[in-house]
Amino acid sequence: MNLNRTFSRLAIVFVALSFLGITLGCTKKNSAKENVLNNAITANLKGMDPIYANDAYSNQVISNIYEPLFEYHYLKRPLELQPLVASAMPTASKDGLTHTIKIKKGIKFQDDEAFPEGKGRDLTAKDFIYSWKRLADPANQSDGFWIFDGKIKGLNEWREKMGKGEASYEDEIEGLQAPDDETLVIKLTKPYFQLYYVLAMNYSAPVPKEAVDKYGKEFINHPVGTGPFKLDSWTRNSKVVLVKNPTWHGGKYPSEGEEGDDARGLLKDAGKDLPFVDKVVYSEIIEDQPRWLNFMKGKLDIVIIPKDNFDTSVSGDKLSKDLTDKGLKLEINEEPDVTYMAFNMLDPILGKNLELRRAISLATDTNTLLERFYNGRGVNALSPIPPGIDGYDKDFKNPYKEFNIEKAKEHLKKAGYPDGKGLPEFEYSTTNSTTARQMAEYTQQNLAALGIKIRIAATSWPQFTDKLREKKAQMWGIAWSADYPDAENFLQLLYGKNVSPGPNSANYVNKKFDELYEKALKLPPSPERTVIYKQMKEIFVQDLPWIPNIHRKAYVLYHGWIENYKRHAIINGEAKYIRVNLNQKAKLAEKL
Amino acid sequence: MLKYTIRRILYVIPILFGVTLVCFLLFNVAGGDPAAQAAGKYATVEQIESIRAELGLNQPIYLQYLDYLKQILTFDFGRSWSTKQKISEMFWSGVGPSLSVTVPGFLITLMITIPLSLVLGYLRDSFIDRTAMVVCLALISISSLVYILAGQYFLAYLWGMFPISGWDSSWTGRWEYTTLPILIMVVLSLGGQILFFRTIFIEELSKDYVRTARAKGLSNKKVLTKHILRNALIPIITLVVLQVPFLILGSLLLESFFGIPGLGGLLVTAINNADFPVIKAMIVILTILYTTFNLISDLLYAVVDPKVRLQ
Amino acid sequence: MTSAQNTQGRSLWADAIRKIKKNRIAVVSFWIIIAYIGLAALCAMDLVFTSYSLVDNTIPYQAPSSAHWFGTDLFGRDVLARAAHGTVTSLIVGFVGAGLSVLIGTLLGALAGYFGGLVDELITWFYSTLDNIPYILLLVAFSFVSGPGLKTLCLAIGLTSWVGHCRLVRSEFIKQRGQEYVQGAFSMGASHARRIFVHILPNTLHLILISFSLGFVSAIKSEVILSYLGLGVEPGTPSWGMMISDAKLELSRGVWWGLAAATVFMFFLVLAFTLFNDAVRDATDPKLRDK
Amino acid sequence: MSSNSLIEIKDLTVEFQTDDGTVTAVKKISFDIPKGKTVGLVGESGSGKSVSSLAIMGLIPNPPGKVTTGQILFEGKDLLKNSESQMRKIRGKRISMIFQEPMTSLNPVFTVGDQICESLILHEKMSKAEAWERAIELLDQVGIPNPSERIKSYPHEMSGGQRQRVMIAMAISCNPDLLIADEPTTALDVTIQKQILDLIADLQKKYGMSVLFITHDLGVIADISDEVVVMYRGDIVEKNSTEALFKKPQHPYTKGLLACRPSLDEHPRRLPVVSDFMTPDGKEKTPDQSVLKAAKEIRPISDSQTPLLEIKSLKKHFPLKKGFFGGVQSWVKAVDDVSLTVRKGRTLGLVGESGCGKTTLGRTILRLIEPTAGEVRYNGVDVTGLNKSDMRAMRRKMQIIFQDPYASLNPRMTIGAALMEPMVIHKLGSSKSERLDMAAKLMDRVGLSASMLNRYPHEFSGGQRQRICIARALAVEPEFIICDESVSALDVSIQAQILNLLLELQEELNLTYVFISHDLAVVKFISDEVAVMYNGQVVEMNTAVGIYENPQHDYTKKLLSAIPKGMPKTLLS
Repeated sequence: MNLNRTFSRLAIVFVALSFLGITLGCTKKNSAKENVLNNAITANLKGMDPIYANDAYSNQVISNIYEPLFEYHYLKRPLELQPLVASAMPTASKDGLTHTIKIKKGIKFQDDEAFPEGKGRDLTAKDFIYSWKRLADPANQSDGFWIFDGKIKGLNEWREKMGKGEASYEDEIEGLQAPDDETLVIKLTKPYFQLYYVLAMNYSAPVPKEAVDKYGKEFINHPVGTGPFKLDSWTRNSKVVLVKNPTWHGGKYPSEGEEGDDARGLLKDAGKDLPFVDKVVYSEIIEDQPRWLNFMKGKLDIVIIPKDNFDTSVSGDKLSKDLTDKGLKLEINEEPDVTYMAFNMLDPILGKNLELRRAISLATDTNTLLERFYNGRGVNALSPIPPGIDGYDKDFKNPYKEFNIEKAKEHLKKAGYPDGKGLPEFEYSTTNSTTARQMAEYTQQNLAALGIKIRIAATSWPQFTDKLREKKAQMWGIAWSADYPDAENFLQLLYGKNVSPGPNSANYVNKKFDELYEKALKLPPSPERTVIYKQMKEIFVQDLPWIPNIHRKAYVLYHGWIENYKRHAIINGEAKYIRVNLNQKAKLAEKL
Repeated sequence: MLKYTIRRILYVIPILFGVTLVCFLLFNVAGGDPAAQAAGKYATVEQIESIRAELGLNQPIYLQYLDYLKQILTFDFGRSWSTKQKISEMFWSGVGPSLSVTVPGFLITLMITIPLSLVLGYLRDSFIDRTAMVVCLALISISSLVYILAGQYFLAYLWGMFPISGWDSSWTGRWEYTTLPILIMVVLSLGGQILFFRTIFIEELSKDYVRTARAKGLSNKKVLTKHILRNALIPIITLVVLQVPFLILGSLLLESFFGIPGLGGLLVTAINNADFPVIKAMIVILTILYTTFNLISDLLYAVVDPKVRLQ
Repeated sequence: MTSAQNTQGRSLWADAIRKIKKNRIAVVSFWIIIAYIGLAALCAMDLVFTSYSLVDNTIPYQAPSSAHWFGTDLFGRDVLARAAHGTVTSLIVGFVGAGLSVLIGTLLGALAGYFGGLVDELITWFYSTLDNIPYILLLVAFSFVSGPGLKTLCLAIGLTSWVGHCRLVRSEFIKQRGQEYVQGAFSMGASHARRIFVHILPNTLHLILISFSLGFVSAIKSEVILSYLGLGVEPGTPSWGMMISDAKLELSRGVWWGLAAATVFMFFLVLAFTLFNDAVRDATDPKLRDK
Repeated sequence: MSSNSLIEIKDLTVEFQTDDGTVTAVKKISFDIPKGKTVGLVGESGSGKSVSSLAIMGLIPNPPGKVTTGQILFEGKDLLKNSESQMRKIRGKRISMIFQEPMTSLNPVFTVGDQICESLILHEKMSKAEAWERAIELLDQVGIPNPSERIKSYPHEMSGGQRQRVMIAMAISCNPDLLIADEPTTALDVTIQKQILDLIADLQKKYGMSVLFITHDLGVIADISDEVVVMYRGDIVEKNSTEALFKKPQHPYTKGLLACRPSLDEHPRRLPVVSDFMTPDGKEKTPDQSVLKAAKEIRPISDSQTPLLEIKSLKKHFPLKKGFFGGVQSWVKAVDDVSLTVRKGRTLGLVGESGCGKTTLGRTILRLIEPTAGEVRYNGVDVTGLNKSDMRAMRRKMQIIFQDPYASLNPRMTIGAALMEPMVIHKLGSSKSERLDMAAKLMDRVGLSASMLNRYPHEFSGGQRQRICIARALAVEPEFIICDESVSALDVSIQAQILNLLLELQEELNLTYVFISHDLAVVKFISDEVAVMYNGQVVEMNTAVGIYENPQHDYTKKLLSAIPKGMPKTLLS
């Protein structure tokens, strides 16, 4: 028996194999000729079922395959809805409770084995009803049901019955009717002006029953949509490859946009048929360094500049010369989101002592926070409503949103805890990512200057949300990104009827605020509603259930060969608009 | 030998019982309410209740344990809370990539460390040995991040010797992407293994049979490569076998930085998402594998060690 | 009194200490360890490196300079001071974590090895079970379930890493149990407790000490791994694990000094422990002594 | 210099670096090994005999050891000047060696065949197949039955004696000029020892090689050596032809060594010891002949005497294999239906080879091991039925002294603590100082200084430790002591001292002994009655003289014939 010899032989075989691999790998060079868009997502793709599209990464991929009724205009700002699968924007009854939507003719599902002879059939209104029932079906455990929860007549009742096994998909639902194949009628329980927005979310995208029946739970890996691209392959935790869908109903590049879009060359392709690329690749790259390096090598076309590579690439909103020489372009966009520190208003000290919260707010140095953690990429948030959304007001004043330690100390005194004396140690909850942890430390330092001690409890995201749901947290840091461009999406986080386990984790209850919220719900976007939003913001500032921190900005870098790129904070289906200039790519790639 | 084998295999049964029990208790009893965890962020009380029913959490605890055993036996661990994917498939798709890095890396490391530590053991307490020990300790003290980041930046990005990251599922294509991670893995595991093997060799060097072999007139080289190596291989092989289950787990950092879609990344993602069914399944699978390899290690021990072989 | 006091004997420990004293490397290692303990004590009392929590937002990520030998971190805190204070965390984790595991391991190992029979079978089953769960997974699972923080970290390490000690103590007890001096004590009518604590335990203590110091090193390393997975000590507490884990983001912006400081501090402690351990092993090895 | 010398050692000095400074193991020694002759190198442990032999082989571990002066001339060429590669051509080929520990000296993972072939292939340039053939021949020559099968065995599949035979086969495989045998029989039973000695003698004649035979026991080499070199503390104190040396030893140490071995033919009252012939500083001393020559009085043995201990049908069976479900499949009958009677104030000798069950019997009597069946009656009380506290009280009366003086004292306890421990347990003495006084007296009684009470066991020699063990056994003032191979691990010169001590104590304190040993000569010297154990059973029992003069059982006869005569054959006739 000679084991060492066996070992060495085995190892030699492996070494030989790996060299073989290298030589083979080298012969298979990426051809620059291929009309492909190389994108990266920063987390692993979970799956491709629209009812589970609860994270940005899945949405980014799914948006190319599935299409909801509406979409946002690619270029116009502020954001504007336009029909996608619908043939036109819906018509609403006077009371705002009945909405009729016409669906474009001739839209076909992508070809799939689930259909007879593998040919995708036409999309009908019934598909929407089926898909939304599927979203509501408790067995599917989708966390997207909130978009219809309590809004559509009969849907919640059906959902409850389904839970008890007393209903089926055959059942009629009063609020969801399809009088014919092209018409969809939605009846609401109460006015819901955000309906059109949620009908632009992937949660509401139609899926074919045939495919769901055929694949069952595995439907998650067999997407069948109506979109411009379809799934070619997915190497789990590595990359997704999408190819042009030959049976797509088509679309044209927009011919108008925001001011200045023309000058930026964003209208060159106006009126041309979409999409421009044959293939879209989403590489799943979690770590910043490989994503950045791959981008710098031209293996990725578009990247959000990682926090820690920011200093070397951008100064004062300008790209470094080194990067402009390489033909790189920078796009800066204000994101509709807010980061904030929340208090549990049920907490006997934090929740009941307004002066204490004011003191904390005054002791928070937002500018340094912005500098340190966002490289200055953002604006100081004064209220929950971010820029770009109706209700945002540049000149809004939040008197407690200044960094003034002296004032803070005064308030702390008023609160009954001069220099923090008499205060217990608070627990500050956060998630255990490095950045979240460091931000918590930052808060800890800010409060320490005031004499307030906090202990940081860093847990995983689900454990963190559990704590919020169970009302066990005292104070915490969190962020909210818009699901749709309506202030309601932010204000609902403070609505008294939404307390935990609902989205109002701060458990903030203010009668006046709630009344205003309910009033605003009944109003379409209008100056009147904006006034109400303003009043709500005032109440918010008076009560300070949160300390809003920052509205972030996205700094996106893309290569010179990418045309028509414009950052859009809410939609992710931009791939169909983007053109890859292959001549340019061949030239620029040499410089990398 | 046959009897020994059968006995040893039967001995695995109580161990497996214990192992599954520990995993079960850890997650189902001590780990909080799985239903609430599974329900997600917009969950209502009814939703959580329905999940409880679906997960069988309303049953008495022993029935839950039996269910859990059934899951293991059928290799059907249900679906991930976070991705809704089938856990068994998540697992299988990660095994290949992980092994593609760790197996070659492991073997190459062994080829380097065994002879090297044999020589160091022979030169015990000499200047070379001391220096090598300090170097090895330094090697293992430096965070693996340094090797990974530096390797990726210099070898792959600046000098373009390897792709920066990525994966190709074809058997021939993958080596292009795995070569650098393999290289780094070798460097990473070198220090610890040399220190470890060196101790084993030193132990053997003090045995009486070494004196006998030298009294026969054998050269030092022959004594080392034949007599000592062959004896030291017994503990080494058995220990090496115990490493094999960890090869399947892959290397977390290497995988996430080089885009290798292996199990290391899967486990870490699951931990970050508190994806209990995945963590539970991974631990149980790994543990069963580990138990199996423990068994194999013992049986192999019996094969390579004549003393055990014939009992 | 008799003349008994006249000749003072030299115990095995005294003998071992004398041997270690002659080993220059061991002496240096020993003093390094003492220095670390001293440093930790001084840090814990806030007598030295008091600037560890001093935030200066005007100087984040400063490269090493004469004012800050290892530069500053994200919050402009002195990295050297933080690394020094990290010693406290590491030593607590090392001593409490490894101490707890040695305690459990020794107790169970002694019971199993000494009494044998059913007690042994039960304990062996229990530790084989734990041993069959890969350590790092067990540790992760345990700290995951028990939550973060220094206390639970020590507890998790202690409760998951005792198997090695237990196995060692058990086999040593089995060996010693049959030794003639234990049989001799038995024949004199010595009770179980006396045989265990007066006779066998002192004779396994050197092995337990070595085992403890290996456990110490591995506990420190476990802290680093757990920190990396976000299961480490409470944020804000200076710890090498946190510093190393932070380096993942820092390195790509060229900030290497945080990692360097933590690595250097850890390296010398681990090195000193390893070398000292080797010396203790040699000095107490009965094989080397009776020859 | 005689021309027929194979090896001439001149002024050899070997030093070792230890923690306590430089220790000179061998001091300027010189001796020759003639061609074709056997030289016995005799001395107690630590006398430097093994170091000398390792120096010849060039195997002194360096560091810490070093040859500082002298020459080792092998056929006129100085081995010490040889390079390592030149030495390798000599080792195994011209000079080969067998070691004391047959259990560990063979490589456990190679078959014995492989290991024998190794030398043949290396030195004789044989092919693997040729070497294999030759190895089978060699195994045949060293008396391994069925060699063509056994050659495939691994060392652990063989008994100690067989392993030593394999070692010998290995050593003679290349027809060496010199065979160094370093205590090759010390770890073996008497009967096996005899066979190995005969084998070495036969092979020496057959191959005409020289043999350097190292031992602590002069008796062992009397038969086989031509010349004897006696070493004492690193010096050679005497060298002479075997016959001359035995006939007329010159040096007092040699005289002591020759005299101290118990002989089967004489019945001395006490054994002579080295100190009878030599003062501690190495000067000659005239022994007190009246003490030396005093004959042992044969104490009467009769059934009417009250038996102190009666053993009736005692059995101890160990389970051998556990079945799959915990069932026991077979038993080892270590003690199988033994009945014995020990009379008060007398010594019962228990003799047998290793594995015969004598040690188990001893421990079962004391209930250190619980018996499977049977009775042990002590003063009429059945010990096996006693409860815990009664048993503890009983332990005061029954004590045991073990074989290994190194293992039988707790290394972490001072001698004082060890001696006082039984007093504490049995609540003897009212205070610590009283106990300390008692301990000091005990030390004095066993011939050690009370000033050593604060020392630790490792600071004592083997003989001293055995004295301490005796003192500890006496601490509780027992009536009955089991001596379990209590002198087997000691050099013969020390052995005699301990045996004398035991006898003195017996007389003085009216102790009753059960003396367990594999050495019939020792047993015969100390015992009144002797029981021979074989395979767990007592096969023969008689008075000490009776057993020797009229052995009944075949096994007893075999044992008797295996005992070295302790005299060269030429002198015996």
